[in-house]
Amino acid sequence: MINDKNSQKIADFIKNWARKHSIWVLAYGTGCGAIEIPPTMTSRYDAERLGVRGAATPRQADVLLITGYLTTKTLKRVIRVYEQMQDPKYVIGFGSCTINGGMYYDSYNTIKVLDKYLPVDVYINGCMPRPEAVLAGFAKLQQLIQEGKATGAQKYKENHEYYRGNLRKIIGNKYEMPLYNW
Amino acid sequence: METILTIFIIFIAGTAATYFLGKLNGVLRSILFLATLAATGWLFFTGITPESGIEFRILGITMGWGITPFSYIFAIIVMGLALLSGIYAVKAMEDEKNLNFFFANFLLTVMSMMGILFSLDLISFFIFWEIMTWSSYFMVVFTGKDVQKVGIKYILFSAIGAYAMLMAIVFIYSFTGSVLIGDFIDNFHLFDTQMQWLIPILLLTGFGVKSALMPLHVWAPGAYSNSPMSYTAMFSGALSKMGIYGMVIVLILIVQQIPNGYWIKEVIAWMGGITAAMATLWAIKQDDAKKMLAYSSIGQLGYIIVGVAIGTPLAMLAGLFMAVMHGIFKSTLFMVVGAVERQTGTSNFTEVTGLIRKMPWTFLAALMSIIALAGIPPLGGFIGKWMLYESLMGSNHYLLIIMIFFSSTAAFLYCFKFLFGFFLGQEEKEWSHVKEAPAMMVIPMLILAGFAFLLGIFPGLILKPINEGMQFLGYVSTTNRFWEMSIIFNDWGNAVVMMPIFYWIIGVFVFFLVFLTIKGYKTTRYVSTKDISTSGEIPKEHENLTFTMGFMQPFLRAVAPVMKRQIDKYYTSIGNGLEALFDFTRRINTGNGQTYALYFVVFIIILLLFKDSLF
Amino acid sequence: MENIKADLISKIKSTFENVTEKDHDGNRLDFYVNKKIIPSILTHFKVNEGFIHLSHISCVDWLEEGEFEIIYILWSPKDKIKVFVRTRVERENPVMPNIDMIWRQANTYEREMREMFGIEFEGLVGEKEFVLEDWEGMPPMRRDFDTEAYADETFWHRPGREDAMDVREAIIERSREEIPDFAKKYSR
Amino acid sequence: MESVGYHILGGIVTIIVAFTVGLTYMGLSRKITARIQNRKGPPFYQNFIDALKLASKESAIHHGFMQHSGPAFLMVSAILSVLVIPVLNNGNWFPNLNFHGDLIFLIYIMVFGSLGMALGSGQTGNPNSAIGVTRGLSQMVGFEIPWVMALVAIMVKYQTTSLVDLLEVQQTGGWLMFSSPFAFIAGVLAMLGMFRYSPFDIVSAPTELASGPVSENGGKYLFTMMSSGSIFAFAKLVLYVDLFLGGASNLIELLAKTFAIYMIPMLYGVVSPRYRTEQAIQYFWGWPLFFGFLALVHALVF
Repeated sequence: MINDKNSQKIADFIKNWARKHSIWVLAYGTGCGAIEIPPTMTSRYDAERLGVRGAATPRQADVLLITGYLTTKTLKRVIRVYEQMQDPKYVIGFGSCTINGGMYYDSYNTIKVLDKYLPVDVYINGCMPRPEAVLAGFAKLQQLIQEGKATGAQKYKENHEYYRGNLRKIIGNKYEMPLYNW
Repeated sequence: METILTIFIIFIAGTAATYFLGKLNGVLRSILFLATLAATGWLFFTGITPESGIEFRILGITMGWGITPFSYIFAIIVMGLALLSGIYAVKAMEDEKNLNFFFANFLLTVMSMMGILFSLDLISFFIFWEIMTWSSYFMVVFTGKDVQKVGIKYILFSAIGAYAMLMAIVFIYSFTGSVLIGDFIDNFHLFDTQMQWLIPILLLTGFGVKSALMPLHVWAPGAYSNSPMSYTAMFSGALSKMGIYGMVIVLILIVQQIPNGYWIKEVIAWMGGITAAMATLWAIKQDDAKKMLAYSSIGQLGYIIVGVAIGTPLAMLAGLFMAVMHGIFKSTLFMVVGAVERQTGTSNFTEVTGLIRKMPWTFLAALMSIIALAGIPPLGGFIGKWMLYESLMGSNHYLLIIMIFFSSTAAFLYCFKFLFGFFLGQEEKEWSHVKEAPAMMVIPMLILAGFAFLLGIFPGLILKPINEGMQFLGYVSTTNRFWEMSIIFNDWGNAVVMMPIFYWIIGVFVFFLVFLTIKGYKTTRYVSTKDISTSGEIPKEHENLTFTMGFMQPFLRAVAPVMKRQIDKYYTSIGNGLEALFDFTRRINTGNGQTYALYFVVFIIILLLFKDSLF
Repeated sequence: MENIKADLISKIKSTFENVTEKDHDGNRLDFYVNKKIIPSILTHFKVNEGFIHLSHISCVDWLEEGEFEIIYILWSPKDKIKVFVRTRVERENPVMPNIDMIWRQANTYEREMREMFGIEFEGLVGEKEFVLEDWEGMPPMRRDFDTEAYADETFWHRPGREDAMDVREAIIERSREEIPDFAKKYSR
Repeated sequence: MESVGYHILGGIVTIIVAFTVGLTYMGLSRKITARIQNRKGPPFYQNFIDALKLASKESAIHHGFMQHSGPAFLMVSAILSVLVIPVLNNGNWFPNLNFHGDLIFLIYIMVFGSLGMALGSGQTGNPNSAIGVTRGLSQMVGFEIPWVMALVAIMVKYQTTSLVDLLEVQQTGGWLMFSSPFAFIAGVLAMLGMFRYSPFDIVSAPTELASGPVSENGGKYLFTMMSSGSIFAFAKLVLYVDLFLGGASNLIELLAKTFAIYMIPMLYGVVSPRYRTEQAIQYFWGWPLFFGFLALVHALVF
């Protein structure tokens, strides 16, 4: 009965429904997009009505928002933070800097393509995306979660070597990342 | 009744043998030491009933030794703690020098405490009291640190107490012609009023010094923290109870007889309350575990003094129960500090962190005794606190209860500091070599912690002898009125039943522990304390992130106004004043013959002037 | 204001040799000095002339002239005058006197310049790393450092960015509107 | 045997009710906060979704046994206190432990959880956790004093320490809120600190301390903590209702009264900025202490 496919399906549906309606966002502001989060959260756009709410530490958070350009220095911390988050976890790339470097396309210390280093579930484009776009991004993420397609963490786990190798290519072996112990 | 003599003979022989034969061989010394304790302990627990006693005459003075149901309670504490801390001491002191002196002194202290409890006359009481004081003084200065500061403070205050007591004894003997305590109590109502007030105050001064009552407590923090921890376990657990023992006798049997003697009790109770509150605040401030526990001991003794000074049946039960509990958990905590210090080499919270995974059994003992100290159910500390509050409410001491409550709530702060400082926090590489303390040290701690647990569920086990002792002091039996085996009642008939609480606590705890463990068992993993969410920063090996400096700073800022003045300062200014006075008197002796001649002339003139009124 | 400026210029010129000045509108005054007298002239400004505040130390890379220009910006709260003390140092192995004993905050600026331009300051105390982490090779703010090439070599680029270059024309096609002339030169 | 089973069953029902009501109240408080800030706010059942999500988190980490068992300590404290407090006036529905709510015992069992929590978060090694714990304990010393004064005033006035006896007193003599008003005021002011809403939320200030003691807990640990928090909140509300508002004879009345009490710290918190620890302590040792003294005097004189 418990291992029955239908009951598994129902359980998955309920779990996904809960995850979809309770998105705790890690307050880790990188780049200039962090300034778009307060209007999204406060009275005017009120993301809390969708169940989106801030979480103070990675242990409690579900979603990591990369709000803009990532310097190589920050990238190490972001990856560390991502690895400290508990499954299931999602990443939202925010603004054109995370997609293709944006206006920092020729900068010597920002990465251009976020999904080489982190499994991005949803990109929100714009420079910067307005709160409406952010809400649309959250809605898209909710849709993916409900459909069971937001499997970034799974991807990261499976291709851990690939992602870590990409990181190594930038930072070299100078910076010691603790081995991620799954 | 021969048993009492046998015990003392074994003690004296054991002390001598440990001292002299102990110089030869360490193993022999330990065996002699433990054998003495074991033999006396065995004799005590099997051969002595609370009615046995002997009388004898020396130099025409009748003296007596014997044990009363009341002193039996304290004898249990002393003997039990001596046995356990003795076992602990053998291992803990392994690498020290001059050990035959230490162990002989240890035995001497135990003997003198038993002697105090066995004495039925004031002379032997005083002699044993002095032996206790001196043997503990040698222990305070045993480590050789701060002898000037700590040892002199201790011996000075002990001397003040002893002289006060001696004075009282001389008065008593000159009035009654007998030194038997029973005669003194029976004849006390015949004394004149001045003596009726003076003698109890003198005696209370003597006992107050040992039980670290507020203005007389100055010696305690230094002395407790300076002696070896295996001895402090007994020093704080048992030796300080001698003061309580004497205090109870004075307050209940003697002060009762004074008209308006009620006021002495009130003042002592308030002094106990202030002691508890202030000592707790100072304990929060300490960074050294020994100092903190020393202040904490002073505070806990404050509670006990409040209980025995109020003196209603429930308060007396509470006070004596807390005395037993304090003996148990405070000895455990001092042993824990000793174990930590032996394994790491320091007892400072700011240095040691994260020992929980290295010393799990020590942590368990510490946790249990801290829960008992904080008075959290279901451990024994709660019973004592509960009875104390109820008795204070029943006897209309409303402000005192607030004061006691304040100090026992503030005690959580240092309780947490103790556990956090040693055992929790970041696990540092510096302490990765630390291992669990040897079994001979851990087992006594765990046994004591187990007693703290047992007495929480079955307080009747120890309330029964306490009840008998109180009946000896003239109380009506409190069985089934204030306590049953695992139920305690207050003055108004409300009760707390410990058994179902215990079941629920264990049941709920185990249920949720199992829930937390089996839910997602495979995906739950252990991570090191370096893997914490520090905004993605990775702490380096040498980076110590533990929060230990200025630990309770916000609280201390809030209570700063009351902590500005230290009693030490007042004593220092008294000392300075006396010095100035002596300095002035020194100037009289100028060394000049002419001046002396002048003095003589002045003296003669004064004599001539006043000769009529003088002669 | 002008009187104060003229007074200051005459005082400085009489005290130090080889100082040229340039007067700007408003409250700004530039001095061009040799790098050797930098500590003494800055001390003089601070102690004798009331320029007690160091606003900033700036650096300009004159690649064509083979020199760095270091600019100390001082502010006198009393006279409400900004003074720019400008000096030049050769690009090869640039070494400057350290002034963080005059103003402590200079330490931060000097560390930044050391990292971003590779200018050494004599006896400068402080971590070698300032903002960058594990940076090796040419200091990135030098003008001969080709940041685009570096980025191309180090980072991935998402394909398709080249196509987006003519985004203006795509927009024109869609909206049928003329690009204003001034906008054309910004369009790539 | 039958009575034991009955007790356990009643206890479990009480716990479930407490959990549901507590979570609903927290959800409602989020909704009301949102409305006050002119937002739409999450649905009132949002906290259930959050709890479900936390429970369905797939992985969890711990730093050792104390952190692992810390939430269990919290649960013990919450459940024991909700079992000791008589939920309804006639003990038929929700039988509780057999000695009927001794107040001193309640005070101490409420602390039990804090200590377990403190140890659990201490073992994480996160400095924020330890800072949060010390602040929480310091603040506790602050609000316990007026709270105990209020309790002592009541207990002394009616010569009982049992909540059940106090409920009986209120059945005949009217609510304690009116017969000992100063104790009520002192108690309510102390309650502001007990609920740890702002201005007394420095313990778990998210932006300042990274949510303080719970900063290393996620998934099932946070779920257990959240559940115990909701049960505990319910227990505290029922305690206040029993103490001052005459208890409740049925569920509807209980909900109405507890919600009314719950509004006090919540609405006070919505419009208040945050106090520092020593400011909070000084707050509690100001007017609340004064009212506590008045309550004692009132209890002695009248």
